[in-house]
Formats: sequence, C-alpha cells, structure tokens
Amino acid sequence: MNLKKEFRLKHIVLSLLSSALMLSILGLLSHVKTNLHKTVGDIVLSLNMQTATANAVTSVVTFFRGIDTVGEVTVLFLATTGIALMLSSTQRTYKKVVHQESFILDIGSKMLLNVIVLFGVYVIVHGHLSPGGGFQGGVVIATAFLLLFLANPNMKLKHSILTLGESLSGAAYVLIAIISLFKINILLGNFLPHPVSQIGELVSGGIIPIIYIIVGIKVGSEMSVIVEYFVKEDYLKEVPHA
Amino acid sequence: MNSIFLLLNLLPILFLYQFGGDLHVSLSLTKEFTLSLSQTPLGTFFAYLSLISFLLVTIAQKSKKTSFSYYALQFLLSIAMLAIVLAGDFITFFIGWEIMTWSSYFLISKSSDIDTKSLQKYILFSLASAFSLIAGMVIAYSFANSFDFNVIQNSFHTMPFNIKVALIVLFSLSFFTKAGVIGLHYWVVDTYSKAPDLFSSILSAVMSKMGIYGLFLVYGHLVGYAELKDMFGVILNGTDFGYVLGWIGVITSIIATFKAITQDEVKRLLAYSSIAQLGYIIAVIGMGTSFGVAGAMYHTLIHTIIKLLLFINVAAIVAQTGKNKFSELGGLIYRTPVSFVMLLIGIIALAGMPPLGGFASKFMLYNAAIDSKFALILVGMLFSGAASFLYCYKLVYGIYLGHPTSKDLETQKEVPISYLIPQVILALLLVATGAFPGAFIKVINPILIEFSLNTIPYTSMGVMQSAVGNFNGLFIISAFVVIFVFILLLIWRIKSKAKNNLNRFDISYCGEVPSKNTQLHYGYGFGTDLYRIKFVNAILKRSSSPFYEALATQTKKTAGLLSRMYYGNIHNTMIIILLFFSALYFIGVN
Amino acid sequence: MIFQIILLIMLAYVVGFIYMGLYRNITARIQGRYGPTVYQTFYDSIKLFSKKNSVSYGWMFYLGPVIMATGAVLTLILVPVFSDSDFLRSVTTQGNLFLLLYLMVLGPLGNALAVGTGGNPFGVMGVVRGLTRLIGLELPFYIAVVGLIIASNSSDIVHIIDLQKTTGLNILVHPFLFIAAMISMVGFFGASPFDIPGAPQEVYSGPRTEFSGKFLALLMSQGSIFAFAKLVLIIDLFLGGADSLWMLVIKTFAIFITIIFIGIVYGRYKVEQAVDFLMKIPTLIGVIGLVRIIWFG
Amino acid sequence: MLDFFNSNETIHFIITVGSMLLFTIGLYGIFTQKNLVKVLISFDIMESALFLFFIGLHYNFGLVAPIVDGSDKTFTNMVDPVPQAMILTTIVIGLAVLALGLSFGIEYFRLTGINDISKMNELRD
Amino acid sequence: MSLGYYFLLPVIFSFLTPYFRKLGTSALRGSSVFLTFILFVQTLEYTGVSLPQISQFSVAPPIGIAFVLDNFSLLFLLIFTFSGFMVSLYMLWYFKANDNTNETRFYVFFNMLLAGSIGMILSCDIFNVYIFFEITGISSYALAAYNKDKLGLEAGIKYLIIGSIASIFIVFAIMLIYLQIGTVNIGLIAQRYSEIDPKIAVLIALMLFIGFGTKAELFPMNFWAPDIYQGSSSHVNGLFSAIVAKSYLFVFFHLFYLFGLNTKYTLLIMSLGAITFLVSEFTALNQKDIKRLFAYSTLGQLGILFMALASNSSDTISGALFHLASHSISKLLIFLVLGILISKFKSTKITIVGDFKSLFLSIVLIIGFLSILGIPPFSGFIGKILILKGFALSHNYIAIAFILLVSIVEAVYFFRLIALMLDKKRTKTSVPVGFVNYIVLSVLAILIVLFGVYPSLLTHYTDLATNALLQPHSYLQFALGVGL
Repeated sequence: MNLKKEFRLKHIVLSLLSSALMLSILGLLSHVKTNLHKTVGDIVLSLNMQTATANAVTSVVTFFRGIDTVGEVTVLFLATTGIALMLSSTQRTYKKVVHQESFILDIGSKMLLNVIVLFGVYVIVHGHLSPGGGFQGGVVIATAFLLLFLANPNMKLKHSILTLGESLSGAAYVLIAIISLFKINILLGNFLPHPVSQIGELVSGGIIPIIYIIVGIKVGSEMSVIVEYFVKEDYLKEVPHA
Repeated sequence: MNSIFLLLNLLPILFLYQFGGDLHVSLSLTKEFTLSLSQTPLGTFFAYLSLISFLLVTIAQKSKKTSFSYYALQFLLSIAMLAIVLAGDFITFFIGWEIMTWSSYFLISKSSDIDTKSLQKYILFSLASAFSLIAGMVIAYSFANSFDFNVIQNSFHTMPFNIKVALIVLFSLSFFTKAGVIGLHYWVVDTYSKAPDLFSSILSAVMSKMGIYGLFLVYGHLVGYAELKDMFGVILNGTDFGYVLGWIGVITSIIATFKAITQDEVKRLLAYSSIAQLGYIIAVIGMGTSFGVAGAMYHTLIHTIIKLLLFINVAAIVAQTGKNKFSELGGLIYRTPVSFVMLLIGIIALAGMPPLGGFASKFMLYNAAIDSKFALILVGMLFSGAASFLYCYKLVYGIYLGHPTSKDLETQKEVPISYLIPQVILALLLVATGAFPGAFIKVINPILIEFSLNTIPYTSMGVMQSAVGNFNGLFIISAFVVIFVFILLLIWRIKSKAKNNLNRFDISYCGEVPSKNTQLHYGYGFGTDLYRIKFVNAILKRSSSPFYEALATQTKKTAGLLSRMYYGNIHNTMIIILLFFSALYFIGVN
Repeated sequence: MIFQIILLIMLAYVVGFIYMGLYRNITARIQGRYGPTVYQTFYDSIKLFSKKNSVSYGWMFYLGPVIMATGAVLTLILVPVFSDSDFLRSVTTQGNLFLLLYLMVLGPLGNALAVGTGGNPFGVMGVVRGLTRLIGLELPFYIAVVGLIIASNSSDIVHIIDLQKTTGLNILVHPFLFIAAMISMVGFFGASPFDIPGAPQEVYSGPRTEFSGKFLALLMSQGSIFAFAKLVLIIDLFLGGADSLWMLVIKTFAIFITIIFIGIVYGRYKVEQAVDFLMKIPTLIGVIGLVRIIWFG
Repeated sequence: MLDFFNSNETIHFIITVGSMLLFTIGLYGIFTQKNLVKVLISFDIMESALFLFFIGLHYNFGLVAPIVDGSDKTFTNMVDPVPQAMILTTIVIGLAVLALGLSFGIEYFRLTGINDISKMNELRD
Repeated sequence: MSLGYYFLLPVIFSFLTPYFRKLGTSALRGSSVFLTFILFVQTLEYTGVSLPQISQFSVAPPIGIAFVLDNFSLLFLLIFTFSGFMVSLYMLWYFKANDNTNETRFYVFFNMLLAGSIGMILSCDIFNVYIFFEITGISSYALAAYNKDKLGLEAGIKYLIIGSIASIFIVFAIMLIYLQIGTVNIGLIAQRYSEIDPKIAVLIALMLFIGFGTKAELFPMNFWAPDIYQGSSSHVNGLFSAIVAKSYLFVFFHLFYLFGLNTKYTLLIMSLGAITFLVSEFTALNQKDIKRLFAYSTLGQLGILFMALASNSSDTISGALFHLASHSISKLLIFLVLGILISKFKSTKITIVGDFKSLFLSIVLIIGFLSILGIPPFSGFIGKILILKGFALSHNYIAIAFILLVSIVEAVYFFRLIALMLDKKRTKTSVPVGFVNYIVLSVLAILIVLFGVYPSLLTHYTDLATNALLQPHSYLQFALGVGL
C-alpha cells in the first residue's frame, strides 16, 4: 500500500514537472515562427517547375533530398533485417495453428487482395502527380498481405521473391544514383529527359517516378516481411525444443 | 646469450666513450617536441655509473638461468636510463623515465615470489612519480614555451613565485618517490625484496639514483642553487630550502635505519638500508654548497658500489641455498669464504668506516652539514650512521657467522665464480675510493662548475680536502694495513698453538651439551628488542601502510558508491536524462 | 716516527693497565673490599700471552682481535698526545675528528665478528647488547663533538687544542657539551651504569666468553690502549690537551677518576633503560649546548 | 469570431498547444510506464506530437497542398513541401525503430518473460 | 571518386549481401573486406588532395544535400575506414571460429554502421545527419542484440530506448531550427544561428547537446553505456568504441564550434567531461566483467576528449584529436584481443586475461593497455602530453591536475590486469589466434608504436583538423555549395 502511494507520488511529481517543462517550452514556442528568411521550401517551390513533377513533396523526397530517401530506405531495410534476425523462424519450429477454415473469408480476402494491390500500385505510380508515392503505396500493398494473414495464419510468403524485390530494388536505387554520376556528373541527378511541358502527365519528371516505383517495391516487400513476422509471432506458438 | 648481452651492454659504454663527453644530438618529433641528447658532466657521471652497474650485473647473471626476454628488458632498461641521464629536454627525459618504469615493472614481474599487491604498489608509485613529473614539465612548458632544459633554466627566474614553488614541489615529489623518501617509500621495500634477486641490485643501486639525478637536474641545473637561495632565504649558513630537505633526509635515514634493523628478510633489510642511505644524499642535496653537491655525488657513487656488491652477494647466497631469511641462514663463513670477505668489505663501507670508501663519502656529507652549520642535521646523520652498525652487523652475522641452521647449509660450496667476479671488482673499487678519495674531486669539479659553485681544492689523489679539516686516505689505509700485519705477525709469533677447527657444538653452553637438534644460531633476530626503547618504538610502531591502505579502501568505497549510479535501470536513466535536460533548460533559458 | 709510535704504544699500554688496576682497586676500596693490586691486570695480560689457547673457530676468530687491536692503535696514533709539540704531529694531521669517531667503532666491529664466528650464545648476546647500547651511547658524544667542531670551525684536533688557548678551556666555554661527552665516556669505559655488554654477573663476560690465551690478552691490551686513547681525546677536546707528560697523566687521571666515581654510584641499567636514559638526559643537555653554539654562539 | 479562428496566429497557437499536450502525454508515459511496449508507444506519441507541431506551423491560411493540377501550372501560394518530406522520412524511421524495438521485446520476453524495462537489469554494476 | 560513394557503396553492398551469401561464405566475407578496403584506400588518397572537397546529391546545397570533406572530417574518416577495414579482416577469423548462423545479417549491419558513421561526419545537412544518426543507431542496436541471448537483447533494448530519446531531442531541435531560419543546411544555420531568438537558441543548443551528448556517452547521460558494452560482442564493442562513439563526438563538436556555442558552453562541457572521466575511472575499479571494465575505460577516455575538445584552444584540441585517434586504435586492439579470449574461454570475467598463454596476444594487449594509459613510447602518450601541454598553455592547471590524478586511478585497474597476465601461478591455456588476426593485431600494435615514436605522421593531420575546426570558414563556404 505504502509502496504504491510512493510510486504514485513519484508519478505525480514527474508528470507535474513534465507539464511545467512543456508549459515553459510552450511559452517559448508561442513566438517561434518568425520567418526571418525565406525557407528552403520556398526556394524549392520556385525551382520545382524544372523537375517537371506535379507533386512538389515528391520532388523534394526523391530529388531535392534524394539522399535522405536512400537513407530512409536503408533504415527500413536495416529494421527489416533486424526483425528477421530476431523473429525469423529458421532457428525455431512453429506448430500449425488449428485454424477453422472459412470459405468466405478465404475467397473474400483473395479477391480483395487484387484490388488492394492494384490500389497500392496506383498510389505508387501516381506518386509524382498526386498525394501518395512509394512509401504510402508500399504500405498499402503490405496491408493486402496483412489481410491474407488475418484470413489464414498458416499462409507463407515466398521469401526468396521478397528478398529479391527488396535487394534488387535497393540496389537499383543506388545504381540509378551512380549512373547519374556518370551521365551528368551529379549523384542522384535527374539524368532522364524531363521536359517541363510534360508536367502533370504520367510519364514525366525523369527519374522521379522510377525512383518512387523502386521505393514502392522495396517498401512493399519489406513491410510485408515485417507484417509476416509479427503476425506469426501473434498466431503461432513456438514448439519447445525437445 | 649471456655473452651476447654482455657485449651489447658494452656497446653504450663504448659509444659514450667515443663521444668523449660532448654528445649533442637532437631529433624533431613533432613541431613542438624534439628529442635531444645533450651530455653534461653530471649526466656523464650517472651514465657511466648505471652502464657499468648493468655490465657487472650481467656478468653475475652468467650462472643464473635467464630468459631472453629478461636480458632484452634489462638492456632496454639500461638504454632508458642512458636516455634519462643524457636527455637535453623533458620529453626525452620523460620517455626514458617511463620506459624505465615499465621495463623494470616487467622485470620485477619475472620474479618467482612476486605478488600482485607488490607489483601494484610499485607501478602505482612509479606512475604517481611520473605524473608528478609530467605535471611539473607541462607547467614549466607553459612559461618557457619549450621543454628544453636550457630554455627552462633561462626562463625560470621570470616565472611567478607560486609557480616556482609548485614546480619545485612537483619535481621533488616525483624524484623523492623514486628515491624512496619516508612516506613515499611504501613501494620500495616490497619491490626490492620481491624482485628477482639480481635485479634488486639494479633497483637499489641504479634506479633509485635516477631519482637523485633528477633532483640534481632540478636543483642544480634547472632551478639553480643560487635561485633556490634567493627564493627561500637563508638560515644559519645555509638556505631554508636546504634545511627543510636536510630534515627530510635525516628523518628518512633514521626511520629507515631502525626499520632495517628489525627485518628478518635479507633483502628487506637491504631495501631499508637503501632508503636510509638515500636519505643522507637527500639531506645534503639541497644545501647548495660545493660540499653538499660533492657529498651527495660521492655518496651516490659509493652507495651504488656498495648496494651492487651486497645485493649480488645476497643473490648468490639465495641462489646457492634457496633461503632468504636470517632465521634460515647462518654459519656460511667457512663454506663460502670469498663471499664472506666481499660482504665484510661491503658492510664496512656501508657503515662508513675507514679505511674504505664509505668513510670518504660520509666525511663529505658531514662537511656539507658543517659548511651550512646545520648541527642538528649533522647529529642526526651521525646518529643514523651509528644505528646502521646494527644492521650491518646483522647482515654479516645472520648470513655468515654463528651456526648453520640446517643440514644443507653445512655442505654448501662457494658460490659460482660469475657472482664473485663483479663482487671482487666492486670491492676493489671500494678500497680504491678509500685510498684515493681525492681522485673523486677531479670528477666532481666539472659538475660544480656546471652548477656554478666553487670548486673543491685538490692536492693529491690520497687527500680529501675540506674547509674544516682533511684526511689522507692513502695514509690511513696504509697505516691500517701496516699495523694490522704487524699485530698479526706479533700474535703469530707468540707460540701458543690453538686447537683449530673446533666442533661447532663444543661451546660454553651453561653446562649443557648442545645436541645436533639444538638451535644454536642465536641472535639472528636481534633488533626486535629495540621495541622496548621508547624512542625506537615510536618509530617502529608507525608505518605508512595504514595510510595507503586506508587510501585504497576509501578509493574502493568511492568506486562502489559511484558505481551504484550504473545499476542498469534504463527507465531511471531515461528519467535522469530528461531531468537533466529540464534542469539545464530552466537554468539556461531563465 | 716508528720509534715514536712504539714509544706511544708502550706508554699507553703501561698507563692504560695502571688505570685499569686503579679502577679495580678504587672500586674495591669504595665497596669496602681490599681489592687486587694496581698491577694485577698487567700481570694477567702477561700471563695470558704465554698461555695456550683452548679454542679457536677458524681464521676469522683469529683476525677479529687483530682488527680490534689495529683499531685501537690507529686511534691512538691519530690522537695528538702532546700539545705544542711535534710529537707524531705528522701522523695526527693525516686524520681528523670524524675519522676518530669512526675508528672508535672499528674495535667493537672486529670483536663482534670474532664473537659471531665463535657462535657462543652468550658472546652473541653481549655483542648485541653492546651494539644496541652503542646507539644511545654515541648520540651525546656526537652532539658534543659536533658542537666543538662547529664552535671551532674545524675538525682538526690540533686546531681545537690551539683554539682553547685563546678562548679558554672548552670545559668552561661549553660545559653542556662536556657533561654530555662525559656521560658517554662512562659508557665507553664500560663502567656502571652502562656496563651492559660485559655484564659479568649475567652472561659470563659477554663478548669475551669464548676467548682465552693470547686472544684474551690481546683484547685486554687493546682495551687499555684504547682507554688511554679515549682519555687523551677527551682532554684534547675539553681540557686544552697536555703539554707535558705530567700534565697528561694528571689530566687523564682527573677524567678517569671522575668516570670511576660516577660509575660506582649507580647500578647497571638494562639495555633499553640505558638507551632510553642516554637519549633523554645527556642528549638534551648536549642539544642545549649545541643550540647555544649555533644560535647564540 | 470566425476571423479570429481563421487567423494564422490562432491556428498556430492551437496546434502548438495541442501538439505540446500530446508531447506531455508522451513524456508522462515515459516517466511512468515501465512496460516496453508502452514506452515505445510513448515515444511514438511524442514523435507524432512533433510531426503535428512541425506540419501545423507550416500551414498558413490560403495555402494549398504543393501539387499542381492540370489547370494552373505554377507552384505559388503553396505549403512549404520540405517539412512534409522531412516528416515523411521521420515517420518511416520512427516506424522502423518501433518495429525493431518490438521485435527485440518479443524475443526478450520469450527468453525471460520480462517486459518491464526497469527489471531488465541483468547488465548492471 | 565522388564522396557519395562513401555512403552508396556500403548501401549497395548491404542490399546485395543475401546474394553474396549465396555465392558462398567466403564471397560474403570477402565482399566486406573488399568494401572496407576500397573505402580505406580511397580515404588515403584524399590525404594528398587539397581540401575541402564537396560532392553534391541531385541539387547543389543549400537547397540540396552534399557531402563535404574537410580536414577535420578527414581525420575521422581515416580512423573509421581503417578501423572498419581491420574489423572486417578480423571477422574473417571470427566467423570461422564461432557460430555463423546469422553471418549475412551481421555484414548488413556492419557495413551500414560504417556507412552511417561516415555519413554523419560528411553530410552538411543537419537533417541528413539525423538520418545517418538513425542508420548508425539501428545498426548498433541490432549489432548489440546480435547474439540473441539474454544479455545481448537487453543491451539492444536499452540502446534502442536511449537512441529513441536522443533522436526525439534531435528531431525537435532540427524542427525548431527549420521553423526559425527555414533551412537545414549546416552552413546556413551556422551563418544565421545568431539571428535566432536567444531563448530558442538556448533551447536548440540544449536539445542538440542532450541528443548527441547522450549518444556520445557524456555524464550524466551515460548510465546506459556500460550495459550496452557488456551485453554486446567484443568486436562490436570495438566498433562502438572506435567508430560509433567517435562519430557522435564529431557531430557534437562540429556543431558546437560551427554554431558558435563554444563561447557559452565551454565550461559546462569541460566540467561534464571531467566528471565523466572521474566517475568512470573510479567505477571501473570495481568491475568483474572485462567488457564492462573497458566500457568504463572508454567512457573515461571520452571524458578526457570532451574536456579537451571543448577547451577552445587549438593546442589542446590538436592533442585531443591525436588522443582520439590513438584511443580508437588502442581500444580496437584491446577489444579484438578480448574477442579472441572470450570466444576461447566462453566467459567474460576479468580473470580470462590471466588464463591465456600466447606471447603475441600478451604483447599486443599490453601495448594497447600502455597506450591508453599514456605511457611512452606508445601513441597514447603523445596524445596525453599534447592535451596537457595545451591545458598548460592556457594555464588551466586544474585540468592538468585532474587528468593526472584520475589517470592514477586508471592505472590501478590496467595494471591489475597486466599483473593478472603476468601471474605465473595461474594455469594458462594456449589460445589459437588465427592467421588473419596476427596481421590485424600486429598492424594495430605497430601503428600504436609508430605514432608513439614518430608522431608527426599523425600530428600533421590533427593540426590541419584543428585549424579546420576552429576556422571553419572554408567549410562553411563549401557547405553552401561554393566549391561546385
């Protein structure tokens, strides 16, 4: 009882302190945006026409701050590898879950899969024209697989294909960056033709849609792998070693 | 292997001889640091001293099975010491100093009876000494903008007074630790006694002298005795500084002497004796008079010779018998007669008795004290000298005289010749220094000129001059020999044949007949009854070990206390980080 | 010179033995005994020289007494016996006071070595006692000597003697030092209360237990020579030396009789008591004298 | 009245207050919660608060999303795209860290049965 | 070669590791050695080039992102690529002698750890730095937990939680910077930092300080660090100590001097560095676990580096950079040797250093120890004496006394270990070293000795680096895209 009270006291003190801290910071932040200078974003917007990309955010993500995205993809890749390291079943055997098969669920999920994947592909492909892009689309695709797992926990993904997608797309991204170096002497430059007149069309913006497609493949496969590992953790029980 | 390293040890001597006292080399290490060797008379003296000691010890190692790494480290050590004494700047000096520290550490660790605690003691004190040195040298650098000795010497008088004092204190602490001044001697005894037997001779004879060299370097060369006098003022006929150092040295000497008397282990006794003898040197080194410097220098020489002789002697006995305690030894006089004579010569010199070199050096020391009118310091030195007769006698009695304590001692043979050769050389040196004390004045005068002190008048090889009287070593030794031979012949001629080689059990023994099992080796433990004398008891019951042990305990406790912060709770760590942020935020923003 | 030395040794030998005899005689008279004749010790030594040795423990046992005697003789010839005379002056200038201080210990060392070789427990006990006593005994004497050296700024005895002609006798100028030195002297003469090493009643005769025949004779002879040398040293240092044989005898006798009278009054200390005492009273007196010289001299 | 709500200052203030409130909730979670999952959730809440704050403060009235449609092909009067891109990146990174943390947690829970971060103290002095 | 390869090459190698694995383990290991080797050789080539160098991505800064290499980052680049090369060679032995189930994944994390650290020191865009910060972070979390045992996972979780806290602070700071001055380019921020509202500026500085200070293991934000070291494998610790901690340190001080925070916060950081040094060296005395012991030793050395690097004087900083390089090499050496011992004895008690019998290992280990203690003729001595000299020239005697006094405490445990090694009473087991380790360890040991006896090899670069740090004018110009 006493102990509990003490702990509560600690909580109260700490939360009061954090509130005080945040209030104080809040006071500071109230005059935060003073716009001393033109932001980089404003310059980017003014330059964006040259990239022939309708979506300025996409051009920032894949072009102006392209190396950020390479890093981001790498982070995701590392996380996937880490999760695979932790949760991969190569060192453990799982028993099959007794799963009550439901016809409707099975068929319904498989039907929905196509629709969802299609939507994901759409989001990816139109990343440079409308809100969305590789990351978003990739996650949409991964949700399709999540649906499959929810319907049938015993399902297995073909890891070799996913790894292929993951690795090759990543490598392709880097290769594009390097090819650009040879072509126009700038890493990750937009070396494909990207006439401004094409803005708003599906084929526009040079390498930007290609990069987003690559990112989409990569994110999609990685997220699927992550989803698979976590779903299996939830559904499948480990068989203790003899 | 021995002969290879013998030749290798000869090389630096030849090298030094080749340069003939005028070696000046420098090598740029970085844009700030230069390694430079610059030979001074002082350095040359110490260089020859250490190199010849190494040579002699290497000779003695011939009959002891010694590994390659031991020889290599020993050679490295000798080179490091050469670097120290020839250094022209502090970087070279310090590099030599530290190489000396760790190479000797590894040499000590090769001993069979070394333990971790002694090793730790040795290295920590050595490093403390080194760090004190490094602190001094960077502080000096901050004013002189150079590590070069000459530059520091020239700019020393421009430094603020407190910096001067700090420098002197730091350097003194560093070198005092190496020389084993009382209070800082905690490592000395354990290390000397547990080091490999022959290496103990190097430790005591040569390595402690590096501390003395450092003191000379600082007091004589960097600071200058005139500057010391200006800084600290004058008392009696000497300087305040010399007076303080005099008392430090005398107290060291007296305490160590009494501690030495009560030891049972041979090498521990020698270790304490070493502290005591270095105490004499320290007592006069700060006086800043010609005799002070000369006395310290001469005693350095004599003490090196004596300690080499005694440690090699003891090492031979330990190697031969496998015993290193007075209570286990005894009665070796007729089994190892040459060793006995060598030890006898050694202790006669150690006690400072005429006609050997020991007296000449003592005479110089006393003259230094008289020169400055430091009467009580002089009395202290004399007193400590008188007390040292006890341990000298204990040394010779416990090992060679009396009765053997065990069967295997009765059948001992003379120690191997390789041990005896260096001993004989050293004994001859002692006789020579006794007979020709004046010869040393020729060596010392260039050093006195280097320190800009008056030179000591030189009349002839045999005569030692001083302001308050002189003595003729050659006369004394020849008179001694003549009278000795005369009385010997006289006694010889008196025909009263003695029954020789009496059985050792055939002694007056209160009417009882001692049997083979009776313990007859009495008196090896003498000195322990000194506890009953109040004054001595006050010295003996005190020790620096409680202080250092308490220090160690407190450090450990602090460590335990601090390590409780790292108790592995990541939640609290997070909270601490956030609280730290809030604290800094509230301080920083408001 | 050789002749002079031999003469001096003879003189010391005779005077020393007579003093020894006197010592025993006077002691006996004070204690109400008749005592031996004055020449008794002399006879003893002659007798012992001609006697056969019963024991020997090898060459060191042989050499020990010789070293001891050498020390005594060397001390004797280095002490200026007569002031204002060239008697052995060329020899005495070769040494100095410090040398004498150390030579005085050479004898005990030789003794100790020989005794140690013998390995007799009582002998060793005596030696150990003697050496322990030495710590205390030397201290006041050193203080006195150091005081004189600093006061006269010389360690040359002849110079100290000469100086007393102008400044007055040291016994009057530096009485504290004289008292300290005298207390030490009592010990050096092996008189009570410092006759610990010999201690005839407890440990036979201490260091001398194993000696007999010519060795004992040699020990006795060197003892008397040494005693004479010490007495001469004291009168040189404090009483301005002696310019004639008569003065020498009178002055040495005066010192000697003082020592006897001091010694007779007291019983024997234990060794630690002796050292304790010596480190307190005489040392204190000496230090007072010393401080007087260096700070107020 | 509506003008008051339509002013940039008001909307920025509301967003700041709201996001900082969210941040405080996250901070509270860190301070009080010891379950690993809850701690990770708290981090996520804090990150979300930051995203909200950052994006929100870059929205001014009258600005549109930085995408051109067919008719008007100029990038004017648009929201700053750089913060959005940055937030997109940060979200993915946050996701990655969260997933990795969860997988660590799962594995650790499987080995020891502990999910309380203050009890994970096998490594300690 | 473009600077961008420093990041892109490891990335592509990482992505392709599964395929290297399919070609065989030797291809996998060889790929990593090859990668680190090119990076190292490339860095060596940069030593002969006039710096700064810039290589842009897509668009020129300040709109886009670029990698800028100046003399300050060159020093770190040399250390990182060299350490990486050495570790990758060492791993050839490691996976032969130990369990290699997850070898592929190890190489992914290893390559990216290197790439992330290098990116952090090269990038001139603070948000990009944050990305690399996270790449390094995630790689290190995974490497810490790599063994999948209880301790490793605990270390991973702890590291991850701390990393999250640090990243929240950094993100917050970046957002505030962008809100204030509308840019994330370091050059522009440095130019405009003084225009920020002073209170907000303090807040930003504090947040960056907490973020990078936590990762760079500054007291009192380092309570997690020993746990991580204890839980991870020894070679991973070598990476943490030689590369990761140093990269955070780089960013910390780079921003510290570029943003002109050195005028205000010198005393704070110096005293925190001093406390770090004191606390960790004392705490190390009680350790029973060898990895944890050296974790504290690392913390202590970082403490000295914080003290010296924050000191604002060029002499001290130059010494500190020398010390940093020397410490990286020595710690790497020590951790690699410990890795060999731990894999032999399957124990992490400190007594294992007393149990092995190998003259080679003993010698290199002792060289490492002595170097860290700052004993001549090893490189650590030059570093320490340069630092002390720097402090002396600025008459900061308290710092000198402090460093020297605490160094004695440091010596206590180092020489306890050495005494353990020299103890003849212990039963010694011979340890197989492995051919490649002879090369790796002797190269490291030779370097330690070489820098000790011929320091101008390194002081040349540290002096240039110091100039670059304290006079960042040309760096700022390049960061704004002038050099293109």
